[in-house]
This record gives sequence, structure tokens and C-alpha cells, in this order.
Amino acid sequence: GEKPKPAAEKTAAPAKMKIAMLLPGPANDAGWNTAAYQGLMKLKDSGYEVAFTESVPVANIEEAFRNYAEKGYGLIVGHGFQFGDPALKVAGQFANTKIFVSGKNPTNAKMLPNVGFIDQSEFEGAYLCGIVAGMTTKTNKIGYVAGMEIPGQLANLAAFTKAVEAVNPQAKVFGIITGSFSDPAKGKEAATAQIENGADIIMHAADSTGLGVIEAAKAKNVMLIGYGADQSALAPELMLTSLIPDLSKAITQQTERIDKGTFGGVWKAGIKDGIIDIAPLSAKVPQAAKDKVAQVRKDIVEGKFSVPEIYERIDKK
Amino acid sequence: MQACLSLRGITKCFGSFSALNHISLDVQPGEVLALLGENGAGKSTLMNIIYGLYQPTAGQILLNGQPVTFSSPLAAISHGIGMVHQHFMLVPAFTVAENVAIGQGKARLTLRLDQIAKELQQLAARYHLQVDPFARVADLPVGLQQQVEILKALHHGAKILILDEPTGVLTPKEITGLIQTVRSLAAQGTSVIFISHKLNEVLEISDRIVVLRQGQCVGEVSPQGTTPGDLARMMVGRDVSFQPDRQASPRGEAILVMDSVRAINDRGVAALQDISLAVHAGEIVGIAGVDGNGQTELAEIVTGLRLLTAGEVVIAGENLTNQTPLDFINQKVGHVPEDRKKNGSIKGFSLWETAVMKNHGNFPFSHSGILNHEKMIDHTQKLVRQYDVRMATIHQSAHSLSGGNLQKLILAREITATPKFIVVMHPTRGLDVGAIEFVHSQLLEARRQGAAILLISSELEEVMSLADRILILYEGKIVGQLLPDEYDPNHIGLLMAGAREAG
Amino acid sequence: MDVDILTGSMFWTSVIAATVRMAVPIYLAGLGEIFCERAGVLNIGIEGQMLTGALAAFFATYYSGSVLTGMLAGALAGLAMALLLGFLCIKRQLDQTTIGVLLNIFCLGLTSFSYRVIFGISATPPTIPPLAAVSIPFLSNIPVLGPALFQQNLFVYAALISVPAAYWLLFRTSLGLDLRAAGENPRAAETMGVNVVAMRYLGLCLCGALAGLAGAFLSLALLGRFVDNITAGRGFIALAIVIFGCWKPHRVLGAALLFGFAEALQLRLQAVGMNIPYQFMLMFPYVLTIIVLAMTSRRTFAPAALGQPYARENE
Amino acid sequence: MFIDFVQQHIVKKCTGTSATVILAAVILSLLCGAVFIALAGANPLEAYYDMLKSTLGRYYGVGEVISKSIPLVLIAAGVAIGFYGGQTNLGGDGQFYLGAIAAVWTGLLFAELPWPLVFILSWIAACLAGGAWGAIAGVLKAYLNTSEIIVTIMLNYVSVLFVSFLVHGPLKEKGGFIPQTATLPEELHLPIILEATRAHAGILVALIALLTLWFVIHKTVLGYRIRAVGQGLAGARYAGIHCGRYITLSLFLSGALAGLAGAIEVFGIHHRVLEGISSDFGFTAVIVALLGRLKPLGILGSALLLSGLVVGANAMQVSQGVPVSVVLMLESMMVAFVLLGESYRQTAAK
Ligand SMILES: Nc1ncnc2c1ncn2[C@@H]1O[C@H](COP(=O)(O)OP(=O)(O)OP(=O)(O)O)[C@@H](O)[C@H]1O
Ligand SMILES: Nc1ncnc2c1ncn2[C@@H]1O[C@H](COP(=O)(O)OP(=O)(O)OP(=O)(O)O)[C@@H](O)[C@H]1O
Ligand SMILES: [Mg+2]
Ligand SMILES: [Mg+2]
Repeated sequence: GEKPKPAAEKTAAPAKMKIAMLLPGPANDAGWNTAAYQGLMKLKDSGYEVAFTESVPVANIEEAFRNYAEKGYGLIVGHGFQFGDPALKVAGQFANTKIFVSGKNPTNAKMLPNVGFIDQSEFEGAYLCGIVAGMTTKTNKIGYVAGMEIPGQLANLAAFTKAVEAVNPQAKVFGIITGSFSDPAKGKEAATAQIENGADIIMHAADSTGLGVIEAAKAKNVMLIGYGADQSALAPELMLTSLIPDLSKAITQQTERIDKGTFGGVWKAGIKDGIIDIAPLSAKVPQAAKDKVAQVRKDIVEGKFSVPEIYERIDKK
Repeated sequence: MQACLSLRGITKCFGSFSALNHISLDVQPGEVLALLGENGAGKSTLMNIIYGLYQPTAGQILLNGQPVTFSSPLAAISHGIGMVHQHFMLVPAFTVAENVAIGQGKARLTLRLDQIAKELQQLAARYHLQVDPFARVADLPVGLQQQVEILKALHHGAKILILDEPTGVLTPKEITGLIQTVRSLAAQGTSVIFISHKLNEVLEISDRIVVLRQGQCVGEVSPQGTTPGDLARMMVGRDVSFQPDRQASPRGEAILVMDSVRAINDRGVAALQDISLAVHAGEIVGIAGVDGNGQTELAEIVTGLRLLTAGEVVIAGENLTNQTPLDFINQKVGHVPEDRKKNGSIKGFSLWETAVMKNHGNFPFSHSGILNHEKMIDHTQKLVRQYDVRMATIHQSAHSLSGGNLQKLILAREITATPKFIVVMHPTRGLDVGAIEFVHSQLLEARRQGAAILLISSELEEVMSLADRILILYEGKIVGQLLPDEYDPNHIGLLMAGAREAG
Repeated sequence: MDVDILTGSMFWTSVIAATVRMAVPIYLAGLGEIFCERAGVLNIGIEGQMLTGALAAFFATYYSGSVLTGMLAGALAGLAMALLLGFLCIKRQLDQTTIGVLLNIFCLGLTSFSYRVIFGISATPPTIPPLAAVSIPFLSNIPVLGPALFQQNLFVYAALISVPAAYWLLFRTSLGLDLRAAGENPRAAETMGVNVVAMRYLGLCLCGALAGLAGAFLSLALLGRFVDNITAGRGFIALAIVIFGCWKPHRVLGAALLFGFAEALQLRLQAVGMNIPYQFMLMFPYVLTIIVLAMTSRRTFAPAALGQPYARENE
Repeated sequence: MFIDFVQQHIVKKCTGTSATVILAAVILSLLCGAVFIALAGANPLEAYYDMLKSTLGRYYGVGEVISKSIPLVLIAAGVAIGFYGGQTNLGGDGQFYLGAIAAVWTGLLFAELPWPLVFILSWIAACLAGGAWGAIAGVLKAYLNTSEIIVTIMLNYVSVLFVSFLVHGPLKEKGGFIPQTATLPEELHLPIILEATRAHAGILVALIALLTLWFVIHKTVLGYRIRAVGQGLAGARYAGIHCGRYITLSLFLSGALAGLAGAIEVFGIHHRVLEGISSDFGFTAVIVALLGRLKPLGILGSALLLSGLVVGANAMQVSQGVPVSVVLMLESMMVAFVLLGESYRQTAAK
């Protein structure tokens, strides 16, 4: 495995700042955390000195920020909305450290110049996945397995549903919230339940729980849409596409903004910014769908179309 | 003849306390050796060492002249030693046959309960015991449980059999049976070590008597020409009176009145059927009967620990039917329970916490919810002095007292609370003669002061020497009432066994 | 919501099959817990033993290619952790609750550490093909029940067979009697020549091995992979169903099935679009456990000496 | 043979006092932990140095140790009351969450009232919420004989889910997207006692709770009865104590303290409720209570030890990149070694 060694390795470009990352779950969850971890590793490859701490419980966040700040890290990334509050609490005491939270900013909270938020519009990617699913399904039943009811997850599910409705009004989305990002056995059962209910495509956005979804789909030969990275290697025959958040780009852009002195505030970023995308579509996706996806994607990038951003359940009616 | 078991200089220390001090003893084949001694003299400790449960601090055990060490009971068992323990070593949730089968599987997998049951039935027939091999032990009255213990030891077929107070809970008839059994075992060559506080049966059963005091052998006598008084003197070191001094006292108003009471036991079976009785102030009413005929339930009924299914309980004019134990306590009801450790005291509680179990919530022991430790300790010190409770310190846990001393503490607590009514159950079970003498005198003193006393005991002699009236309980019914001039052990024994009183 | 779906036989077949799948790991662990609790040891560390078993089984299968090797490795790993608990709680007589809780924490750390050291971090974690279902001729053709019960993998059949086997061992053999005696009244057992310590170790070893197998079920049979904390609290459910099932194998199986049924049902009700906040759906199995437990526990069947350390010369 | 020798000549000599045992246990567990740290590619010596420096060698670290020990002390005091009453309360987590949410809910509802009143109201609400949760287990145990261990564990799941429902739905901050409640107004934040750290005045509440625990258990009729019920149910009933009431009461008090812990934690640290604010405090508190032998000083000591361990381990993760898994192993080994050392000391003392 790869271990960060903050003290040991001398970087090629010593001018570059040290970057630390706090993950809410294990780095190898094959989802939210792995995606961020891989982003961090890309930065490491490009010469930054990096470190990370994983599975940071809410109770320890503030302390972890502080520990890195005291160690002289220039940029600390908190990967999830729950890092927002503690970031704002700590940042005041460490003016030289920038804290970057990848998640929604807490409402009503006073912002600080050295805290930045990126509100990743994953739901834009989920919308594209919805188009794929809606135009590929034969049974007109589509499953969606989510981890917990947090904003990003809700928005993804709603956007996905909207897309399905838009391209295929007959199709229905059935979502299950498993209540956990780390219980693949439950994920597998959830997906099995959907498959037995007639679903022929299942999207997951549930990290380790999603690994169980993939197993269920493989067992019943049902098509899949993955999350976190291009998951086609996990089920080459079945994976239609995957929703990929790329945090490395976001962080690189932040370092540039730090250099330029424009760091801070809330930055809403999605497909247009190259932060969110979907993996290349598999051969199983009909050409019409591929065209539609390309079209919508172009519209989003050009600002002609804005994906509905809804934070509630609309999948089952 | 060579001794089949010899102890050489056995010493046993628990921490700094030495329970046994250089004990040496020989047991001959086919001999019945009785071991006597006050409570806490070290009898059970010595036996547990022979059985491999305890390791001696010093000394040696020889079997047929060969030194042996028993690291566990398994080793002792395999050398042909069997033991009936003073405290039941039974699994209540198992049947009798299962209890006997524990540890007996030769090949470890075969469990032939039917076979064992058959063997048990044969044994039981041979020794005139009545035990159903398939009954759950928890459902058996203590007398039968004791028989199960004896059957267990017999089933082992031991060459040396240790019986540690086996007769405490047996009826006179059962005791006679046990004595016969022991004699016939001895006749067949089995050596028996027999421990009891009942001096008459010791004289009857034994070939030789050894007396222990404070962990040392203080004498050895042959039963021939020895009287109970001699034995008592050897044990306690002074003269003991066996016949309490019961003077007539005026009988007052009725304190406890039970009217047509019915109750069920823990298994849901009818335990008391239509009991009506009254106990007056200044009177001791004895309840005689074989254990398991409703005595336990009767005691619980008159203290609020068990619900009635029908009838009424009135105490000093107050109807307390199905009220809580607290209501009974508040009505000045005392209770010396059957099981001193389970009910009468609380594990881990010190002597002074135990001494105020019932009135810790009252002045002066507490005030507006705050305990007054000083008052509690003072009070306890007084009780302990008055009742001669032998202890190391008042702060030790009550459960670490010897049985007799714990009993004295409980009696002290219950009697000094000047109860209007007190139910006393098996007050001297397991006590040595000296302690019995004291307990009896205290009960009579309470009577003199006007308490109404319900004395429940399976010890017929005790009931006859203390009670102003005896009621005989059989299968949950009162089957007879006798006044002192009608006391006749044979007649009472018949009634206890179920014969109805004529008229 | 598709109400008609609730009445179709397909639906119930799938519910039953899912019930069985969800029940097997907690049943296997619960069965193990029966053995050690019957011997008097409260093994709260069972979650940790499952976790260790899950990793060891995955690891062994991944490198040997043989599922049987994997199952063996899982059982041995669970057993090793049980022995550790045995040393501390039987030999050293430490508090069983504390050590159990500590063992769970330790195993969580140990497994995720070992997995990381062996396999590293990757977006495409290693897998093995999950154990295939074996359908039993004839039986699997029974309507509704057939496909649910007789098209399952080996673990499921093993679990079903284990019920009479465990019953026989516990209640029809001398060994079982001695083991139960050690948990009911260790002192009495000792005076009957039973080696109480050995019995307690035996119960704990059986428990560890079965817990390891339960973990192996998750990593081998169900998922074909390992993830951190893959057991997700199933060990605690196993503790519950043992009490629920009165320490008897068949009743514990029943309890496991009930729990599995609640899980399967709530997921399916979510899948068909029942509109209740999902938190209440997820609560269902736990609430059901409490209710059924409350209704059935008037009489207690717990081994009398459960959780009490046994030392010979103590009072 | 060898073990006997070690026990007689080494353990006996070295284990005169608890302090030396604890020291030896800590050193041994650090040695074992060093192997894993080295395997993880970090330098054990540096890691341990950072661990020590970050806890005792740093002003902020001391504050952090104190702040982390507050919920542990409170929940452990509750666990101890449960144990005194013969009840094992493994439901600390669930009671903590319910207490937290009840306190915040009440605090927000009555935010207009003067702050001392709001404090009192919301803490009472927390105690009632946590206590009610404990009392459910208590009533089921007392009157239906249902195992409180299982019920409290099951109730953990239920209350975590229930709080999740509340923060996603009815109690979600108005206009917010994040599943968390609104923030408590500034004047309801507990004052910080060590400036620029997180050590807040909740520690006083925790200390008062410990003193109260000791006083109630040993000096009051209530405590006498709880202990009586816990140590001998039949004896307590015989003594006229209403067993059912005191079983329920001991679990109620146990839950109430865990609920109070939740309130203190949100008033002192988070100022609002969101999911995940307890990282298994309930189970850790059981260890704290038993390690501290249910005694106030013992509980305080072991809570400080465990939170010191957590703070040190967090620092070690950051400075040396030691993974969290090693930290878990290190923590559990250290507590186990301390217990083991104590047991050897007691054997040797006999
Ligand atoms: N496990 C033990 N730990 C400490 N002290 C003990 C232990 N067992 C017995 N003792 C003490 O040793 C002494 C002898 O006890 P023992 O049980 O042998 O007496 P006994 O002669 O059998 O009395 P009794 O007639 O009451 O049965 C008592 O003072 C008792 O308190
Ligand atoms: N002798 C006993 N042995 C075992 N358990 C007992 C015993 N006595 C009481 N209990 C248990 O204690 C619990 C409550 O007992 P009890 O009925 O005395 O309560 P209570 O005094 O009526 O309480 P409340 O006044 O609140 O109704 C029950 O679970 C009961 O099973
Ligand atoms: Mg004795
Ligand atoms: Mg009542």
C-alpha cells in the first residue's frame, strides 16, 4: 500500500505547498473516499507533499485540522459537508492555512477568507447517468441504491430520476437508502430486491455498500451504473458507465487560486469545470442514448441547460 | 491394618488466616469416622482438601500408604474418593439422571441417560430412597435434593466416602435410612467420613469420633460410653444445655390471622390449600412437616413475598392481603428466612449494611434520604456484642461469616426490631450445639416479651421443645394440631407422612 | 407503489430466499455463541471474530483459489481470536464484557490494517468469484419454497444441517452435558470431575470457529470480497438472537430467520416504493427484536453461571 | 515452571503498586504497537514522541484531553450506576444522541428565555430523553425479564436512526441543505475554561456528576437500595425494597447521565446536532467504568487515560501517517495490558 510520508520525501518543487486531506471513511471504500484519495495521489505524483487521515469521526475533525495546521500544511482538504463547521471554527486561528471543504457550506455560518467550499454538482453527472438508464432499460424499471440520506446523495437520486422521466416517461426509478456506506451485504440484498422487482439497470452511489450492488447485478446479469471511479473493471460486461467526481482537479485549481489570492468562498463546480464527469459509455448503451448524453453534456457545459437540483425524494410516487 | 487414608500435618491458610493447623488423621478400611466441631472449625475445608478441591498449604495425603496429590476432584474421584458436599453441588436446571451423568462420559460422546436412570432406580431401591431420575432438580424439595446428592456419591461407587452434613435437611425416617445405608456400605468395606452437628446420630453411626476446634484436632473418642453432653463439651469447651428452659407465659391477643389462604408455588402448582390459623402474642406456634409441603410458601405469604390466590392475611388487626413486603415490615413483621444468603443478606454488603437491611430508610439510620453511617455502625456493634457474632471486623462482608454467625446476625436484626409477629424458618439448620442453645434462648426471650412467633422447622425436637402448639403441614394443608401434652414424635411423624388425625 | 407485487408468489419466493441469506451469517455466529454461553462465557467479541474470519477466508481463497481452504482459514482465524479472549477471560479471569468490547476494536483495526498491507488501496478492489448456488434436484422445484430454500450455496445447507448436529452435541452427548454443567454450576461440575476450564475453552473455540465461518460467509459466499468492517454489527445481532432463541439451536435459527425476514421485507418494501421515511424501515428489524424478546422472556433460560469467571479456591 | 518463576520473582517484585503495573502495561503495549507502526512504514519512536508531545507536551493537547474525557466521564458515571443496580447499559450511544437532540431542540425552542433558564430546561430535557430510553430497557427488564443488554444495544440502532430522521426532516436547519439542526445561539455555548482550546465548562458538570454518583451510591437511601437490588434481588425484595422500581430507576439514571453527556457535548463542542457526533462513546464508557472499577476517581482516571490515548493517537496519525487501524489496535491493547497487569498483580499479592 501507499503511505504518505510527510516528513521523509523531499519534493521536486520545494516551493509547492504541503497538502493534507481528511476523509470521513476508509480510503479504500471504492467510492467517495477512494475517489478523493486518488485525487490526492495524483497531486502527489505531480510533486506536492501530501498526507491524509482517514475515517475521521465528527468528534475528531477540529483536532485533525488543527494538527495539520500546526504541522505547517498550507492546504487542508476536508472531504464532506460535516467538515464545514469545524473548518470555520479552526480557520480563524490559523491565518496561514487554507482549508478547503468538499461539500455544501453550512447555512447561516460566517465565512472566513481562508476557508473555501466546493459544492460539487455530482447530480449533473447523475443526470447523464439517468439518461443512459432511461434509454437503455427494457423493463422500464430502474433501481438506485444510495448510502445515507445526505444532500449529495439526495440530489443525485433526484436528478437521476428527472433524467429518466425526461427521456422515458414510462420508466420508473425505485430507490433504496441502505443507511450505510460500508455494508456490502446489505447493498447486495437491496439490489437483489430491486432486480426481483423487475429492475434491469441499477445505479449505485453507495461506496462499499455499492460493491454489494455490483455483486448482485453480476449474479443476476443485470446492467449497472457505477460510482466513484470508472468501475467497469469490476463488471466489464455489465457496467454501462460510472459517475466520477475528480477532486484532484478541484484541489489543483484551489492551489492556483491560493497563489492568485482568490481563494475562499463557495465554488459550485460540476461538469463544466471538469470536476464531475461520467465514464465512457459501454457498447451496450444504444446509440440514441449516447447521442443524447453527448448533447445534454454539451448543453450543460455551454450553460444552455441547467440540471434540476432537488434535495428530496421524488423517485417513488 | 493399614489405613486406607492418612493425613499428615495438613495445614491450610486462606491469606493470612489459617483454617487448618497440622491435622493428622487415619481412616481405616470399612470404618465410619465421625468428624465433629463448631461452626468454622475447618471440617469442610479438610474434606475439600481430601477431595482435591483445595490444595493444602502444607502436609501430605497418603492413600494405602502411598503419598498422593490431588490437583483436582477428577484425580480424587479416580482414586475412589466420593463426597457429598455441605452445600448442594447440583445443577438445578438438569434432571436427576443428568446430574449424576455429569463428568461420567467415558468415551465423552455416549450419553446413556436411560442406563443411568435404571442404575439409579436400582440404587434407590436397594437403599430405600425415593427419587425420580427424570425429575428436574429445581423442582425437588431440599430433602429430595439431598438424596440426589447421596445417590450421586453412591453411583460413583467410592471406596472412601465423605458425607459433609448430609442429614441437615432430612426427615427422621430418611435419617434412619441413611444410617442404615452407611452401615451397610461400611460392612462392604467402604470407609466413610461423616460430618454432622446432630450428636445423637453421630453416636449411632460412627465407629470413632474426632473433634476439631479452630483448625486443630482436640480429641478422639469412641462412641461407646460417650454421651452427647461429653461431645458438646469437647466441641465447645463448656457445658451445653440441650433442653431450652420454656416457662409458661400468658397468651395475648391474636396477632397473625390467616383465613382460608390459598397460594401457588413457583411452578404454578397449588402449594397452600385453605390454610386458616392464628398466632397470638407471647405464643410460639410450631409448624412441623417434611420440607416441600408448603412451608416456604407459608413463610412468604405472611411476609408479603408471595401473592395469595384466595383468602386473607391480617396482622395486628390490619388486613395485609397481597400487600408488598414493605407493608408487612411496617406492620412490624419479622422474618428469619430459610435461605440466609439468598434472602436474609445481600452479597457484598458489610455487617453494618446487613444489620439495617429493613430499616435503613428510617430514623435514625437515615434522614431525608441521607444515610447516617455512624448510627448504623453503632447499632450493629451493639447487635454483634449482644448476640456474640464472631467476626474479624464489622466492615467485612456478611457473606464471609460462617453460617452460624450469619444466622446470629440475622436473628439479632429481626428480634431486636421488637416485632409484633415473627416467622422463623429452620433457625438452627447447620448450627453447632453451642449456637443452637443460644438461638433457642433468644427465641424464648422474644416470646417472653410478647412477640407472636411462627416457628417452621423440620427439626422435630426443636419444634417440640420450643412450641406452645404444633400444627402439622402436609401437602399444603394443616392436618393436625397438638398441644404440649400430646407431643409424641411417633405420632407427629405419622401425621407428617400424611396420616390424618383421627377426629 | 406496486401493491400487486406483494401478492405474487415471486415476491414471497424472493423474500424467503433473501431471509435465508440474511439469516445465515447471524445464525452461524449465534450458534457459536450458544456453545460458549452454555459453557458460561459471554463472548461479546464475536463481532471481531467474525471480522477476522471474513478477512482470513478471503485472503486464503484469493491466494489458494480454493473455497474450502478459505473456509478453513476463516474458522481458524476466528478460533485464534477466541483463544485470545479465552486466555484473558478464562485463564486470567478478566471481565468478559470489557475484553469482548476491546477485542472488537482490536479486530477492526487488525483486519483493516492487514487488508491494507496486503492489497493496498484501489478503486477496483480484488475479488474472488462468489460461491455459486447449488440447486438440489426435485426439492428446488417446490413452488415458492423450493427456489428459496434449495437453490442456495453450501454455507446455507451447512447451516441447516448444523441445527440437528449442534442439538445432538449439546443435548445428547456426555461432552455436551459437561459443557452445559460448566456453564450452569461450574463448582458442581468440578466436583463431578469435569475440567471446567477445558469445557469453557472448548465452547469458546467452537464459537470462534463458527464466528469465523459466519464471517467467511460474508466475504466468500455473499460478496466475493472484503471491505473494512464488513460485518457491520452482525455480531451484536447474533448476541441478541441467542437470548431470543433461549440458547437452543433450532430456536436461534428461528430467531435469525425472523431477523433476516425483517431485513428482507424492509428492503423490498423500499424497493417497491413504500413511502415511509427510510429510517423507520431500517428500524423495523431492531424494534421487532425488542418486541418479540419482551413477549417471550418471562422465563429466563440463561445458563446460571453465564459471565462469571470461575476460580477454584474462591468462595 | 517458567511462568511460575516469572510470577514469583519478577511479577511479585515489580508489581508492588498499581502505578508500576500501569507503567509496565503501557510500555508493553507500546512495544507491541511499535511492530505495527513499523509495518505501516512509520517510525515508532517518532510516533510515540509525537503522541506524548501532543497530549502532555502541549497546552492545546491538555485541553483536548479534557474535552474528550467529558462525555466519557458522564456516560461512564451512568454505566456505573447501572452496574451498581445490576444492569449492564450498553445503550450509552443511543441515549447520548437522544439527549443531544432533546437538548438542542429545547434550546432552540426556548432561545428567547434568559439563558440560565434555557440551560436548565434543555439539560433536563436531555436527562429525560436519555433516561426514558434507559427506562424502556429498565421496565422491560423489571417486569418482563427482558435482557437489558440486548434491549439497550437494539435501542442504539433505533435512536441513531430516529435522530437521523429528525435532522433530515423536522429538525433540519431552516433553509439548509445539510442534515443538521440549527446552531444554538452564542450565549448557550458553554464557556471555554482553558483559553484557545476546546476544554469547556462541561468538565465541571462531569466532576459534579462523579461526586454525586459517589454520594448517591454510598451515602443515600437511594444508593443503598440500588446496590441492594443489584447485588441480591431476592435479598432486596425481602428487605422491603420495590425491586422493579429500583431496576427501572437505575437504568433511568444511567440513561439520564448519558443523555446529559449528549447535551453537554453539543452545548460545549458542536453547538448543533448532526449524525456521527458520538464515536462509540457508549462502548468506550463501559470500558472506562469497568477499568475505573465504578469508582469516581477511577472513572476520571481511566477517562483521561483513554481520551489522552485518542488525542495522542490522532496526532500520531497526522504527523507520522500512522493509519487509524493501528491506532485502534494500540488503544485496545493498552487497556487490555493494563487489565492484565492488574490481574497479575492481584495474583501475586495473594
Ligand atoms: N475459600 C475460603 N476463603 C477464605 N476463608 C475460608 C474459605 N473457606 C473456608 N474459610 C474459613 O475457614 C474456616 C473453616 O471453614 P469450614 O467451612 O471448613 O468450617 P466447618 O467446620 O465446615 O464449619 P460448619 O460446621 O459451619 O460447616 C472458617 O473460618 C471459614 O470462614
Ligand atoms: N426472589 C426473586 N428472585 C428472582 N427475581 C426476583 C425475585 N423477586 C423479584 N424478582 C424480580 O424483580 C423484579 C421486580 O420485582 P417486584 O415484583 O418485587 O417489584 P415491585 O416491588 O413490585 O416493584 P414496583 O413497586 O415498582 O411494582 C421482577 O423482574 C422479578 O422477577
Ligand atoms: Mg462445613
Ligand atoms: Mg409490584
